[in-house]
Order: sequence, then C-alpha cells, then structure tokens
Amino acid sequence: GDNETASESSPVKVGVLTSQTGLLEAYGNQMINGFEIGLDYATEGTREVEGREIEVILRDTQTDPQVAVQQATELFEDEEIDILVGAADSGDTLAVLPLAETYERIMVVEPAVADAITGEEWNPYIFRTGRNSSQDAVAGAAAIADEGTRIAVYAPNNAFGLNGAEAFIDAAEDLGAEIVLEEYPAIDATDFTASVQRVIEADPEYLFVIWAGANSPWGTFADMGIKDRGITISTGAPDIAALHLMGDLVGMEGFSVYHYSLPDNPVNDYLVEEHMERHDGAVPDLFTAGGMASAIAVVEALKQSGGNTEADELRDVMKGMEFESPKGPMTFREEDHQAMQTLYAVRLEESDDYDYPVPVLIRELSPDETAPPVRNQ
Amino acid sequence: MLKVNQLQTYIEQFHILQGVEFEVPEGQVTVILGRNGAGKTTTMRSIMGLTPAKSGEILFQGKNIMALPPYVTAKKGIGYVPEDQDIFGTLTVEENMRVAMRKEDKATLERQEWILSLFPDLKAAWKRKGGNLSGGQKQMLSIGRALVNETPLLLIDEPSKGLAPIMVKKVMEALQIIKNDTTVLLVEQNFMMASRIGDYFYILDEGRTVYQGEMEQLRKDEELRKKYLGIS
Amino acid sequence: MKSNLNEMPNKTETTPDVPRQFQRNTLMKQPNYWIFAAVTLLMMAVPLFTSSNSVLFMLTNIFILGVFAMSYDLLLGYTGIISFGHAMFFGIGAYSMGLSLRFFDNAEAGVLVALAAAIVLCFIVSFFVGLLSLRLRDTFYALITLAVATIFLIAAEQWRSLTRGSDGFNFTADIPNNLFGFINLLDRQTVYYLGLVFIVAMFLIMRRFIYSPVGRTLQAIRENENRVASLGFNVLHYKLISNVVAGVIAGLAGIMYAFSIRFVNPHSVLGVELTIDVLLMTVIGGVGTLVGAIVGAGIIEISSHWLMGLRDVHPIFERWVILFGIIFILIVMFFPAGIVGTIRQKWKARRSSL
Amino acid sequence: MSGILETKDLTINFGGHTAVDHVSLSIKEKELKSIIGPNGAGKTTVFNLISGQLKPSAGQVYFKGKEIEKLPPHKRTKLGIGRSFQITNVFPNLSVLENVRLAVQSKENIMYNMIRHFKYFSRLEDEAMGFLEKVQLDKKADHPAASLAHGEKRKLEIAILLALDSEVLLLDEPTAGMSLEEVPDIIELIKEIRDERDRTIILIEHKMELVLNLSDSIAVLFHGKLLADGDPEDIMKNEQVQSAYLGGDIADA
Amino acid sequence: MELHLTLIFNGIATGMLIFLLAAGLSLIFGLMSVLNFAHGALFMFGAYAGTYVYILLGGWAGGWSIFYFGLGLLAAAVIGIILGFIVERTTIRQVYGDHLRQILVTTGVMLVVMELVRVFWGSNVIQVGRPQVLDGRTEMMNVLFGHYRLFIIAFGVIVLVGMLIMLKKSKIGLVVRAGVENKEMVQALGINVRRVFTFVFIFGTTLACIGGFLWGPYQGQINPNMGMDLMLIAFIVVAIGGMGSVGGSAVAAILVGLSEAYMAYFFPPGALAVNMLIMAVVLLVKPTGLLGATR
Ligand SMILES: Nc1ncnc2c1ncn2[C@@H]1O[C@H](COP(=O)(O)OP(=O)(O)OP(=O)(O)O)[C@@H](O)[C@H]1O
Ligand SMILES: Nc1ncnc2c1ncn2[C@@H]1O[C@H](COP(=O)(O)OP(=O)(O)OP(=O)(O)O)[C@@H](O)[C@H]1O
Ligand SMILES: [Mg+2]
Ligand SMILES: [Mg+2]
Repeated sequence: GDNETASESSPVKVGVLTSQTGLLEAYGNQMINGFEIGLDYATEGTREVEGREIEVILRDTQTDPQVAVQQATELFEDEEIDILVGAADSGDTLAVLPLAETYERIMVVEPAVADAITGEEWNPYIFRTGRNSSQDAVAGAAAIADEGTRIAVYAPNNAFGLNGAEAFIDAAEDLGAEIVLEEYPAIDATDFTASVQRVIEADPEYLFVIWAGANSPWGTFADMGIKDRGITISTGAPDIAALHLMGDLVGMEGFSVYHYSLPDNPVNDYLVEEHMERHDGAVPDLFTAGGMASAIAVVEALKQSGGNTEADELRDVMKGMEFESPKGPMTFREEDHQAMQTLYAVRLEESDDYDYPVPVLIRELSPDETAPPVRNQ
Repeated sequence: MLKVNQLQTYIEQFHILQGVEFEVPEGQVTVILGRNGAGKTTTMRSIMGLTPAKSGEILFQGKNIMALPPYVTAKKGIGYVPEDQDIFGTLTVEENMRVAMRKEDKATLERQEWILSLFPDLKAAWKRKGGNLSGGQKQMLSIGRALVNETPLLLIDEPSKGLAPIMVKKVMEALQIIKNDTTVLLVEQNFMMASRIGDYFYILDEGRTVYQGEMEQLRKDEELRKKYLGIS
Repeated sequence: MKSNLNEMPNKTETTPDVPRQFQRNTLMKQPNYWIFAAVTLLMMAVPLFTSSNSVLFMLTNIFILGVFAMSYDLLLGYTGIISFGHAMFFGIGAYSMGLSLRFFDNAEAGVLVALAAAIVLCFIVSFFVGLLSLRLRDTFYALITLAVATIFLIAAEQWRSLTRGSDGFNFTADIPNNLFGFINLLDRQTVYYLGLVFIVAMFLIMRRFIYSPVGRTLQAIRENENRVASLGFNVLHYKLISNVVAGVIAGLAGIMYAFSIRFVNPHSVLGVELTIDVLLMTVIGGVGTLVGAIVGAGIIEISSHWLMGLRDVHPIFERWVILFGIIFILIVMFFPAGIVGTIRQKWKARRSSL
Repeated sequence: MSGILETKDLTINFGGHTAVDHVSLSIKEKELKSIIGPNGAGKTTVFNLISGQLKPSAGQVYFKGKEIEKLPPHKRTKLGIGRSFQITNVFPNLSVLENVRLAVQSKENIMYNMIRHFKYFSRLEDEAMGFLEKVQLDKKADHPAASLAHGEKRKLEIAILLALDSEVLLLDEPTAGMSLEEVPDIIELIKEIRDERDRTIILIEHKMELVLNLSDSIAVLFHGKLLADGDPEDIMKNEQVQSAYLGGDIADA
Repeated sequence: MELHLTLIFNGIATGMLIFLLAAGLSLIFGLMSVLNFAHGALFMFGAYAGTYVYILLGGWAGGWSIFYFGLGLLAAAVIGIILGFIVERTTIRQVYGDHLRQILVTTGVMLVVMELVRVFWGSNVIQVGRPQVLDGRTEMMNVLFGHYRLFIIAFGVIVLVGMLIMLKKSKIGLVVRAGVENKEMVQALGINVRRVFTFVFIFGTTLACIGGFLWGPYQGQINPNMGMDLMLIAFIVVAIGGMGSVGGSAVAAILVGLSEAYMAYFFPPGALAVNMLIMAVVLLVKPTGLLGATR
C-alpha cells in the first residue's frame, strides 16, 4: 500500500561507523575510501539501487566503545539508517553488535577482526566482509607449515595476538608442523632484544610473526641477525605504511589479506584506478578493498531484495550470498555469515617500482582453504 | 631615599592600605609601628611589588617604582626580610645563601663570612635543609640572606621575632654596622629594639599613617607611648 | 582586662545568646535547594519531550560519569589526594556486573552477586590502597595508584578465559527484560530513570557526607594534614574512610555503566585514560564542589559530541579534537577554580563587597 | 610527687647532630613551666617529642606515669596534651571559625559521624566563636585563615589550642610577632588559665619579662642539654644564662 | 656469558634511550614540578619534525645519511625551542604550582599538538632508517653490538654529563627549586624567576624533541600514537629516580632497561608490569625515589 511506495522512493540510509580519530584512524579512513568507491562501482555511479537513492552517513567512534554505542544509537534512531557498516576496532564493534539485533537492522562488519564477532558474540543480524583472525592464521599456516616444519610463534600479548597465535598453532599442527616456541612480548615493549634472543635459542626453521600496531619488532629481528642464523620469518603483510618498515624482511614468505597488486580482476582494476584518481595518485591500501567489498555486498543485497530494507528480507538474501569484491568473489557462509574469501600466499621482494618491499604472489589461497572453524554455536 | 605618597592597596576586594605616607631619609633607620593587622606588612610588600598598590607613589632615589615587578625592585637595590622568613625549605642553608647572592665575587663571599660570624648557628647548620632549622635559625638565615648583598635600602619585617635576647642584640649590632652604607626601613614590635636603633618612627593604623615623629620623642614621652602603642 | 575587651572600638555587634539551632526548614530558604529541585524535576521530564534513545543514552552516561567524577572529587577536592588509578574501581564494578550476568543463569542472582562483589572488592582494594596514602603524598601516591590500576588492567587483559581479553565482551543477551519482575533494563528510558535516581541518591549521600563532621575533617586534612593529627584526629582513619567511600561509589558507577552500555573491555573501563577523563571532569567543574563534577562530566561529554558533529558542517572540522583541546586551555585561563568553583567565588566576592 | 608530664633521658639525633641530649624534665601538675634557651637549643624539638611529631632516638616520655613516646600525635592529643606551633600552622583556606570549630569537634569527641550535617552540632560553632572572642578574632570569623595578618594568625593558633581544652598546654612562643599592645592581653589570658589552676602549661618564650612574670619554674636548654631547672630567681642568677642567652645586661630584657 | 652480555648491552642501550626521553621530563616534572601531560605529544612533534627534515633532505634516494641525520637532530632541537617557548608562554606560565590546572591545561596542549601532527604528517606510521654509518653491528665475544645502540649510549652519557654540569655550575637548579617552593621570595631576591622557568621549560621541551627524534631510528618508525606509552615510562623513570635528580633519572632509566631485558628473557609475562612493579617497590621502600632528596 502506501507504505510500500514511500519506502520505495525514499533513500536507503547506510550508516558507516568507524574510527576517524583515535588509535585506528588510519584503518578507518582506508575503509571509508573503499566504501565510497564500492558504492559507485556497484551502482555504476548512480548511487541508486532499485530506484532508491543510497545515502551514506559517516560517524566516528573515536576508537571508544562508549562513543561507538552512542553514535550507533543515533544512527539507528535519529538517522533511521537501514544498514550499519563498521567498525575498525574490535571492541567498538563488539559493543555495537547487540544494537543491530535490538533495532533489527543488518550490520556489515568491516574490518574488525576479532573471532568473537562471528563467534560467541554473533547474532543473526551480523555479517562480516572482513576476514577474521582465524582466517589469517589458517592462511599463515597454509603458507609455511608442512610435515615436521619447526616453527616458532611470535605475537603480542593481547587478544589479537593470542587469539591469532592459538588459531595458527591449531592450523599449523593440523598440517603436521612442530611448534618449538611461543613468544608473547608486550605490544608496547621498548626493546625486543630478550624475546628475540629466546627465538634464536629455540632455533626454528620459521618464525611466524603476528603483529599489528606501530611499535614493532622488525628492527630487532634485523639487529639480532635472525636471517643470518637461518631462521625464515613469516608473517601477514600489513598495510603499505607498515610494509615500509619491513625492508629487512625481503625474501620473507607469508600471506597477505590484500595488496593492490595481488588480485587480478576487473573490480580491483576499477578500485585502483578510481582510488588513484580520487586521492592524488595514492593507491588503495589494506582495508580499502574490504571497504569496497562491504559496499558491494550492501548494494548486492538490496538488489536481490528488490530494494526492501527489512532485516529479515535482507538476511534471507544475504545468507549464502555471493558477491564481487576486489579480491574476487566472496560468499557469506550460512552458519555464521562470515565472508569466505581469497587470501594470498606471498613473498616480500624488492622492486624498482616500489619504495618498499612488495608482496609478490606465490599462490592464491582459496576461500575453502582458509575457511575458519564455525564458532557461533 | 624612599618616599611613599598616598599608597592605596587592595587585596581582592578588601581595601587594606588607605593612604599610607612616609619618608625614609638616607642613612637612617626608620621604624614603622602599629597593631596587628594595621597594614605594616602590606606596606612593605607593596613597596617590593609583591602586593602591587593600586594608586599612590613610591619614590626610590627619586624614581617612581610603583608596581614594578619584584625582581626589578630588588635589582634596583632594595633588600627584603619578609615577616614569615620564607626560607626555601628544601634547600640547604648554603644553597639558600647562594640563591640570594647577586654576584659570587670576593666581596660578597667576605660579607657571607661576616654574616656567619654574626650567626655562628648558621655555620653549624650549613649543610642542613632550611626547613629543618629552628624558628630562630630561620630568622637568622632570612636576615643573613638579605645582608649578603650590598643594598642601598633594606626593608626588614619584624627581625627580632623568635630570636633569643642575645641574638636580638647581635641583629642590632649588625644593623648599626651596615647603617653606614644602607638605609633601613624597619617594622618592629620589640620596642626595646625599635627605640634603640630607630631614628624616626611612623605609626600605622587601619591602613593609614596616624602619627610620626623622632624616636627620641617616643622614648621620652610615656603618654604618647600609651596612646599609640598601649605600653608604658 | 575584661573591660579592656569590651571597649574594643570595632566590636559593636555581639553574638546572639540563644544558641543557633540547625533547622531543617532553613534548607528551603536556600536558593541551592530550589535549583536542585528544579533541575531534578526537569531531568525527570526529559523523556516526556524526547523519545530519542541517543539523547537518553548520552544523559545517562553523563549521570554515570557524573557520579564517578563526584566520587573522584571526594578524593581530590575534599581530601586532597590525587589518584591516577580511580578507574580500577569503576572497572571492578563494570566487570562484576558483566561477569555475573554472563556466568549466572539467574539474572536477579547475577545482579545481586555483582552488587555484593563490587562493593566488597572495591572496599578491600580501596582500603589497602588507602593504607598507602598515609605514607606517600601527592604525585607519588598518584603513581602508585597508577601502578595498582595497571595491574588490574593487565589482569583483565590476560585472564582471557574469564574476561575474553582486550576485546572485551558484550552481555546484552544476558540481561532479561523483566529483572525482578518489572525492571526492563533493555529499555533506555528505564535505564535513564535508573541513572537519574542513582545520581540524585549519590549526590545527596555524598553531600551529606561532605557536610558531616567527617567530611569537614577531610577538608582540613586537605589543607594541613599534620595539623589535623595534632588536633587529635587519626588522619589514617579519615583517609581510609575517604578512599573507601570514593572507591565503593566509583564501583557502583561502574555497575551502572555496565547496565547502560552492556559491554566491557579492559581499556574502556580500566584504562588510565578513564581516570584522566574523570580527573579532567572534576577539575573543569571545579574541585571541591560536588556539582562541579557533574557539570564537568556534562561539558566533556556534550562538547566532544557536539564538536565531533561539526565535521558534517565543514571538512575543516575533521580535526575537531584541536578545538576540544583549546576548550581545556580556555577553561583553565578563564575559570581558574573550575567553572562552578569560579562562579561561586565571584558570587561570594560580590556578596561580601556589597 | 612525680609530675604529670616527665621526660627521661630524652634524646634525638638528626644525622650526626644531637638536637636534644638526655633531657630529663618533670612538670608538676597545674604548674606553669617555661623553657628557655638560645635559638636552636632544642626547645621546639622537645615539644615535638612530647606531642609526638618526632619520635625520640632514646629516652622516654611519661604522661601521668604512662609511657607515651611511641604513641602517634593524635593519641597524645586525645590523652590531653595540646600544643601550639611556633611557625604558624593553621588551615589556610578554611575560615577562621572553621579552624577553631575543628578543634572543638575533636574535643567533643565527634569523630566518625558521617551522617549528620555538621551544623546539627551548632553548639560547636558557638563554642568556637567564644574562643575567637577571647583572642579578639571574632570579627574575622568568616575570613579565610590565610588572609590574617601575622599577629592575628598567632592569636588563631592560641584559640585553636584553647579549644582543645587539654590538660597540658604546650605553648611555643605564643606572642612572637604579636603587637606591643596586644601582648598584655595574651599574657593576661595565659595568666587567667594559670590562675584557674586546673591546667598544666609549658611555655617557650624569648620575652623574658613575660617568662619571669608567669612562670612557677624555668628550665634552661643549652645545645640540647638541660642546663638548669628551678625557680625563676635562681635561673636569672645563673651566669651561663646571663652570658649566653641574655647577652649581658638583664635590664634590656 | 654471551647471553648476559647481550642482555646487559641491550638493556643499557634501551635504558639510555629511555633516559634521553625522560631527561626533559626530569627537568619539567622533577625539577619544576609541572605535571606535563603534553610531554608525550612533544616527543612526537619533535620526532616528526626532525624526521621530516631527515627524510625530506636525506630521503630514500640518497640513502640515510649521517649528515641529514644531524640536520634532523638540529631541526628537532629548534622545533623544541619554538614549541617550548610557545607552550610555556601561552599556557604553562599561568599554572605553575597548581598540579590540577597543569593536568587540565597540558592535556589541552597534548590534544592540540597530537592533532597538529596528524594535520601536518597524516596518521600513518613513517619508516625511519638509521644513518648508514650507525647502521652496522660489530660482533665481539659472540655478542652483536649494534652501532646505533652504541651511539645512543654515548649520546645519553653526553646529555647526562652536560645536564649535571649545568645544574652544578650554574644557579639555575637552585633557583628553580627555590622558585617551586616560593616564587615570590625568589623574585624579592632580585631574580626574574619567570625567565628562568621559561628557560628550563624550553630546555626540557628541546630534550624531549631530541629524545623523540632519536627514538625513530631506534625503533625503525614513528607513529602518531608513540607519545602516550613513552610518556608513561618517562614519568615512571623520573619518579623512580627521585624528583629533581637528573642523575637519579639516568640510574632509574638504566634499571628499567635492564630489568625489562632480563624479565623479558627469563619471565616474559612479567615484562608487562615490570616498570610499574619497580616503581611501586621503590616508592614504598623509599618514597623520595632512588636519588631524590627528602622534601
Ligand atoms: N590575602 C588577604 N586577603 C584579605 N585580607 C588580607 C589579606 N592579607 C592581609 N589581609 C588583611 O590586611 C590587613 C593588614 O595586614 P598586614 O599583614 O599588613 O598587617 P600587619 O600590620 O603586618 O600585622 P602584623 O603585625 O600582625 O604582622 C589585615 O587586617 C589582614 O587581615
Ligand atoms: N628535622 C630536623 N633535622 C635536622 N636538624 C633539625 C631538625 N629539627 C631541628 N633540627 C635542629 O635541631 C636544633 C634544635 O632545634 P629547635 O627547633 O628545637 O630549636 P629551638 O630551641 O626551638 O630554637 P628557636 O628558639 O630558634 O625556636 C636546631 O639546631 C635545628 O637546626
Ligand atoms: Mg606583619
Ligand atoms: Mg623553637
């Protein structure tokens, strides 16, 4: 009746809630850039789907859960958004998750990484386009672990590091590797010498490093001559700013979530071109692709629901939905709505085209290969 | 040397000095007397610039020094012994003296020796923290700190307070000695001391100068003493 | 001597012979009383004018942080103790509630256990931390509390089986919508009123406390600790009382926070930043003026929210935090005793000069 | 009869410096004893040892026969030893009245009440006001103590001490910095208390006329040691007191 | 043996780095008793400004040169002087002696300065290489001695000795301590205490900026969040060492560096809280800090 027509002509409101200030503002901004481009890609520049305009409302969490909840409430209530996308910080995201259920709106999580989001804390309104810690870990294991490989694990002593290490160890041991040392230094340590010394004494073949955050042990690995001692470092390739710090790790084998040179598909080509145009020639970064993927997922879902923004409708179409992304096709898994996606086994190489060590593709790790355990039951 | 005209000072909204007037002739000891709360200390602080006066005139060696910052006033040659001693408690006696010294030349060090001979207690407590001194020792240090530089004018607020009688005498001797090249403005409650070394006096009450005269006169005139100081 | 005394020229008025009685109804004659009543009524009426949960949520947060800041003011403004670890009590409260709700099947039992646990734990911790305050003064005490609070923070991050580590956890699902049969904590309006009752009750309790003989003694301790001892007061006891009252109330504020946001992670309820925030609130409002703590909480919450909103007005406000910082600096310049403190001083000065 | 307050071989060292050296004093009940001695002789330190601000390195303090040198200051105050301070020691940002009221509150033993409004105990304020009148500070009752002139603060010190209503009063240079015309009032006040003869007073003063006028007995400290202890006349005849404390002619004092 | 030599060498180097970061604070907080919450922001600003010069001029193309490293150091110092002057004159000056208002005003300054860093240089991590001359390692007795670490130790010693001489020979230290206690009286003694305070604050800020700059090549990067954690360590070190004692700060910094190294090796979980524990123990045993004078 009347309602129908109203909702058909009125804009679809999408709230994007992420860190624009605070610790994770760099990640937040990458994601926003990607999201904008993704919308234009998916709607062919019209920003309309099924005749409805898409309106984007940006909000900042300041990387503070209380602000995140405040802003999310405003988005749901005052702005009456139909879909929420975000956030950068796992804590912010976890705090906001139940609101999606309360207000019965779909929330697309990107790029917060905590397993719990699609695990213990999951609710039926949550979908995640970003990869989770376990996927990282499985990818990391797939890149190096083999029967009898001796691996030392090096991760920061926080939820991100410990969860990641746990998942990695499971995956690596499944592949037959032997974990010879688990080292968990403080994330804000001024000096990593002692922990690296312990690694040296454990004498592994591979040193698998899980690290995020500016303060990092890379310099110490070089100073202590890890490479000269025949230990190969392996890790996930970070965003470009942090790749700059990995000059000494050239030759390292590990995995990557995204680097703009890795995927070979039209969506990625569009992303790179468009991003360089819009941002003074800067290339897309680690979470730009995720941002774009989340926008494409939103538009795709709306297309399939015929512009209907009812959460139940959307959920029905999104469950198991396949959609395009700069990393190739992704699929929301039925059970926990986690997007199965391609990750990349890479080697860091020096190149004249880059002023930093660039991840070069060894092979694509297929979505099946990196599928994490289902944990939301 | 120093001439104060119609000094008006406020502390917050309180009108403390309501037209103080006096003159300090060169080479003499001028004494300010008055009851507690009369405004003696406030007068001294206004001259130093610590509690800037609102209006009036303070002429030092003919120049108006109204409302100059305290360190400028001090540098112009006015030494000050505050009423609460204001010893730097975390500094040793030695350091207290050193902070006070304008120059660390021979003449100053000699003056320091002289001060220490005057107050042997200070020498004994040389490395002790100022905060641990006895009340009288603090008073000595405060006086010593002001004497260590040669200054044309010295403002001294109740030096005898807390001093043993013998020390009071020593302080008097010291003032007699420096009198040759230093003019003194003294606030003093110890009448014996005030009358012995004072040449001229002013009496303050409720922020005004209410009486003035030769010290000689006050020494002799019991009526006057009774009227203004309540003593016989 | 006697006659001498009576002839004092300025001693004109004599104090009345009848002992002045403390009368309850004099309270009604004070303007403060009416302001308090009016503000409370106004706050009660807010939900009638707005159904916006985000407004209610923000006000609820101001209430909670206001109580937290008032508890901090007991230490800072009334006892003269700087603590850099006050967040630990808040965190203890918040975690007690979160964990109890998660681990108890029966929510009522969970809430009661959380209340008891928070009070007992805050009591014990504040008691022992308080013992240190006798030995150490000022910044040193502050640094010790920082150390203790950091240990709590680390514990919350590391004891992952219990706390889920630094990601924290959400317990919305564990909160029933008919707690004790009638309280629907999932309803923002209910939580709002709960918060309002909470702040009014805590305000009255703390006000009573600071105007009690003990409160008065605390203020004397702030001024001159040794002198208080030589008046015959056991300073340690008083400092302990102050620490414990402040700690327990902060713990209760933590519980309310847990109700309101239904999520805890170590950083947001146990981090130093929270203590610094609450310190800033207290100082902005004016230390030693309970109301100031509430005003400070309101100013920080509302101004940061408002400034952040400016971003939509013009992209130049993307760096709105700069303005936020400038506000702090301006407050220090123009309100040397905090907002409420300075206004009070001005008012007093005007009255006494009339 | 032994005294109400006694010290036995009371000694304290600061680093290498012995400020009080085996001092044995006995103060009889209801007497007024003065302690005199040069600056730095250890008078204030003796007070600090008696009232508990300092703990002795050796020796004992007895109050009514009970050993008290290990008790903290507040317990000694509660036992009945009150003191005033040489360097003014008040609560600068509290009102003059509140300064005294706190002492009354302690005397009345209203210690741990945190429920009643303090105004409920309005008699405390009235009583405090009475003490302010005694020292002529009632006009300034509402001013913050910090704004008092030096001499007024000295009076406040005394009012606080009086408010404590202790059995033993330790007065450390109560009149230092007090104006000429007001000293007699304070002397009068002390005399009054002495003449009521229900209190013991120990007085440190450098104003000799005051000491001679008031004291039942005088103890002389010298470099931390007890040099003499006896009648005022005897003390004044003591040569060492003459030369090292008074500095010769007695007439000036 | 090699193990201990490695731990000791690196512990001392880290300690010296911490000292360089804490040296400025030991003047501003230790000596002047200003609770400067903006100190971390000052590290950061110095680090960015210095590094900017170092990279812009030296840059990738030319490799990391010691000459431009020197210029970067100079730039950090100059920025420190300018920043110190501005901050002292506009804000700190009003709040000496009032810890609470100091916290408020310096938090304001911190927010402004940190945001300015983001405005000027963005919010990404920036890689900082070591100048080639200082980049190598020397192996002796099976222990690797990193050259940059040796340089940090040497530089730290120079700064320490310089500061000790300045405080000993001139009256500045005394005047500041006296001024903290009673500014009026210092003025009445004829000393322009404001100017001395301004000078010392600027000096402290300059040291902070230099410390921040030197931190970059040590860690290989600078980032817009580096200030907070470092500031906390600096405060801890000053407290452990004793307020007002620069030597104490140096000793405390090395103690922290060494114990972090040993803890991290022998009992890694303990490394998280080791600074806090040392501080707690020191303050409880000796409330004035290791070398602090009794106050
Ligand atoms: N900060 C202040 N606020 C309000 N009033 C003040 C302040 N400082 C001083 N006064 C008042 O100013 C008057 C004069 O004080 P001042 O210290 O000059 O007296 P004085 O003559 O030196 O007394 P004394 O002999 O006791 O030292 C006193 O009544 C005092 O209460
Ligand atoms: N805490 C302390 N540390 C070191 N020395 C101290 C300490 N307290 C007092 N002294 C020293 O002990 C001696 C006695 O001091 P005390 O204050 O008892 O003297 P006093 O007899 O009261 O002198 P005055 O008449 O000047 O007040 C002095 O030399 C003083 O410097
Ligand atoms: Mg005076
Ligand atoms: Mg004495």
